[in-house]
Amino acid sequence: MDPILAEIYSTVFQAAPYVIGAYVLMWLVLAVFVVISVNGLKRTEKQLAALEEAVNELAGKQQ
Amino acid sequence: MKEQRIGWGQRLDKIMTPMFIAGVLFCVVAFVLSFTLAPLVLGAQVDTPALIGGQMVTNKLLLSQKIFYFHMPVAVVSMASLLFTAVYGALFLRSRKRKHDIRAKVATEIALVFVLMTMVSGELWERFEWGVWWTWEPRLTTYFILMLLVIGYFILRNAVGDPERRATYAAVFGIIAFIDVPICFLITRLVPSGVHPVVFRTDSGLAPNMLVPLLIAMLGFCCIAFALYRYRLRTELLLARTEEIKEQLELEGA
Amino acid sequence: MSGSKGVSAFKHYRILLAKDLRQEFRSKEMLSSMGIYSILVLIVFGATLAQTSAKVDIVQMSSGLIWALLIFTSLLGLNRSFAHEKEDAALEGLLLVPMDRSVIYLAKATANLLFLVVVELIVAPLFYVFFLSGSELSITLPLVVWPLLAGTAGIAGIGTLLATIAINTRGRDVLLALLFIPLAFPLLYACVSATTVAVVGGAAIDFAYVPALALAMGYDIVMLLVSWLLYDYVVSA
Amino acid sequence: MKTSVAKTASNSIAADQDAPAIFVKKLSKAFGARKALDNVSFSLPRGSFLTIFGHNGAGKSTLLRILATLARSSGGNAEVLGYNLVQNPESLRAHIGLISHKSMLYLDLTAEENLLIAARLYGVGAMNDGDSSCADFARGNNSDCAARVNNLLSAVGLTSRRHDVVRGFSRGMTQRLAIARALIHNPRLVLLDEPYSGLDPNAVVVLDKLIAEVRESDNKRTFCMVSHDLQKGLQMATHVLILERGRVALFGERASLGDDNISKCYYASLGIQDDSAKFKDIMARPQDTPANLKGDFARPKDTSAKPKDTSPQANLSAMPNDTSVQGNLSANNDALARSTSQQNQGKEALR
Repeated sequence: MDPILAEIYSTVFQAAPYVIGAYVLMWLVLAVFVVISVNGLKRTEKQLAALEEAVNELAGKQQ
Repeated sequence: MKEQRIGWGQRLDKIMTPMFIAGVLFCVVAFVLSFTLAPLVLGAQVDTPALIGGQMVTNKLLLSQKIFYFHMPVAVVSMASLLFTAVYGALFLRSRKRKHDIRAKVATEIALVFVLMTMVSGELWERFEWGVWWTWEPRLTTYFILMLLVIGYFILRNAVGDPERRATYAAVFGIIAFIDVPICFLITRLVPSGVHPVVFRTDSGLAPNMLVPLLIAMLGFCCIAFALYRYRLRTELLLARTEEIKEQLELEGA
Repeated sequence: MSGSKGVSAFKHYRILLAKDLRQEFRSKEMLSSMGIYSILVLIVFGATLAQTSAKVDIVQMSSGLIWALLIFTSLLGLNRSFAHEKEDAALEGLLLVPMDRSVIYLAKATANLLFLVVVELIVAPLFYVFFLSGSELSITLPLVVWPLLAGTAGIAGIGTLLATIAINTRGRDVLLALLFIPLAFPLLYACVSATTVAVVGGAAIDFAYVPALALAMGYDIVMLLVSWLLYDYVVSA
Repeated sequence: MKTSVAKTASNSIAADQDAPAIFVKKLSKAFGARKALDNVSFSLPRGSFLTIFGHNGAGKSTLLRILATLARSSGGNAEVLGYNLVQNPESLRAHIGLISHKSMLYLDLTAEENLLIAARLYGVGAMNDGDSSCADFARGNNSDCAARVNNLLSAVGLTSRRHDVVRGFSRGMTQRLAIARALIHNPRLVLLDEPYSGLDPNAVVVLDKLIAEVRESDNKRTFCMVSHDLQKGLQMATHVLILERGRVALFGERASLGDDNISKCYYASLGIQDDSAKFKDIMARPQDTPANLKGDFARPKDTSAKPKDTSPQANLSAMPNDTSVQGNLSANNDALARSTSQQNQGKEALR
């Protein structure tokens, strides 16, 4: 790596961790949000199932 | 709260997951292009030029600028979702319908996620550019204020008990926050604060081959944002529906 | 904007403003609490700045300090401003009157503005005596009045609306501060810049003072207009 | 003290004279899950005294606040004193007086100041004799306001305490001053939101006398009172409205309904003498261990694996999107409503 090239690319190596860090963190934030919303939907569906049972129970009792 | 728009709602839900995948793909393409197609931005002058790949290179090449290709689209998307918050807030104030309030809340959630992404990328970029963890530089302060406003929005929502009052306060605060952001954007630039030279980034004039990855990334993040919005919205509407049933079941004494 | 039977909105405004002033004059609750609080803050500033070596240029920092003091004092005052209305639901009594409800906003904002100005009249000289008596100040010092006024108007304007929201929520004063400071940040940013230029003087006075002041006033106009339009929804919620 | 509340010389013309005082049609108030009011309809002639009963959360206060233009209805419409409640509530406010257990007074101001401010806000002087408007503050010739204020102060017996700050008043005196404030602009419709709550016995007597007096003073004035106390509520009522879970359980003239019928429906709506087996059964077994009790309320845990039937309830768990979900569930709700309307669970009484 002759000195001129080294100088031209000098900032590249120092910047590399920050660039990688930036991209990784960004995707991380997105991934966390996706996970939270998926869990949210699952929890809602669980409640829905519980309600469905209640409805069946009542419907059963009526007939 | 019956949902009248039968057709429209279903169609949007159907295209939700493909939209998300398309968005991610676009971002990956943009990521690759930003490293291959777009040249490294020229940094400081180098005393002896060198021949690299058939081109005379006279400046240091800056890698840190690569963050820009994701930082800018994410920031724009966060502004857009805050716009949705304000629009749905205004709609709620006029119609008093709960569905507008739910949409405003979900739009603000998306805004929060994208503001966090903007802050993260902006922060690391600043860290390398200025070498310090925080500077009162106009762009960074504006996003920080935007983040505080969005967090304040959610804390306000949790602090109010009565659902209608909560919706009204959230709508009003959403509108004011949306108006405050451009003002903050403007004032932090135009006020000639002696301590900090106002740096106008040269990134506005982009070479075409730098523009391509930027636009693709923008498109990608818009798709992702929309897909997440629909997903969260469906969950919230479902949740509202289950509460309604619970209320009725309880009333009927089940 | 006509109230019932010839009672014009301006009259409603005057009646409500007179009511606020009379209440404050009698109970002196807001003025005393804000006045004492700001003097305490001055003492804290004193403690923090006393040990600094001569190197610290107090003149440059003075406007920043005074604005910090003003922001937190006004937060305290804004929290109290709706205490009278909240007590025994007096606000609902006002909502029953056949008048345009944003008049309540204008009256309360003006009252808050007047109280803040009174506190500033007490605190500014004290601040000068405590910190700036030693150093020489530029002749443009009196120009400080305009940014102070513009800033206080903005604080009173946006603060009154947020106080109306915060009074009906749990954790009121924390919430008011949390909502108020990010919203008032641009105003603070512009006012501090204008005040610093006025205090320090020098060449910056001609190119920096007017734009900063103009921006602060622009902020006031926009925010007061928006708050005035949205107030009916907030107070009737 | 027998000075009657000032009769107004020129009766301010409401929209039109013979329209019913309150005409409510399918009024509803719902935000998301909670249905505070569910298409309430009734019509109240002028000069009558309506008392509204109902269990906690039946929507009594919500209805009153909507009539007082303090809250907004989400459906249906209402005409009060000829004014449409939804289109122009503002002009209606000039003819409404609200007395609630909260006095709506400024505690740091004196009795007289409170009334003067109210009088000026309502433009009382202007209303009485048209020309000299309730004088502008600066000129200070608020003679007609002052006259009206003095008159009211003597009517409620607070003349001696007119210069005292309201904070020092007893609950009864504050309530009387609140009534004076509510009547300052001689409203055509007086709304009372549980005025007796928190009053000591002699204050109650004074309040009764005052309300009776106000009723005599103008037989065209309409009253609407929300009350928990059946006996006190019925005492002056000409009409009765009983709300149950936001719906009208009973409405009509007291004379035609008959007091015993009203009280039966009143207690039924409260769900106290409820004879449903389950409710009695639980109360009858005090010595039960909590675990056992919990069993009754908790959902049966070990539900056997359900065969995948295709009855309407089943596709609840199918992948719902926001629209089809409403379709199926509303079908079930009607089923629920039909099945349990007669079986009146005493859940509320337990709460």
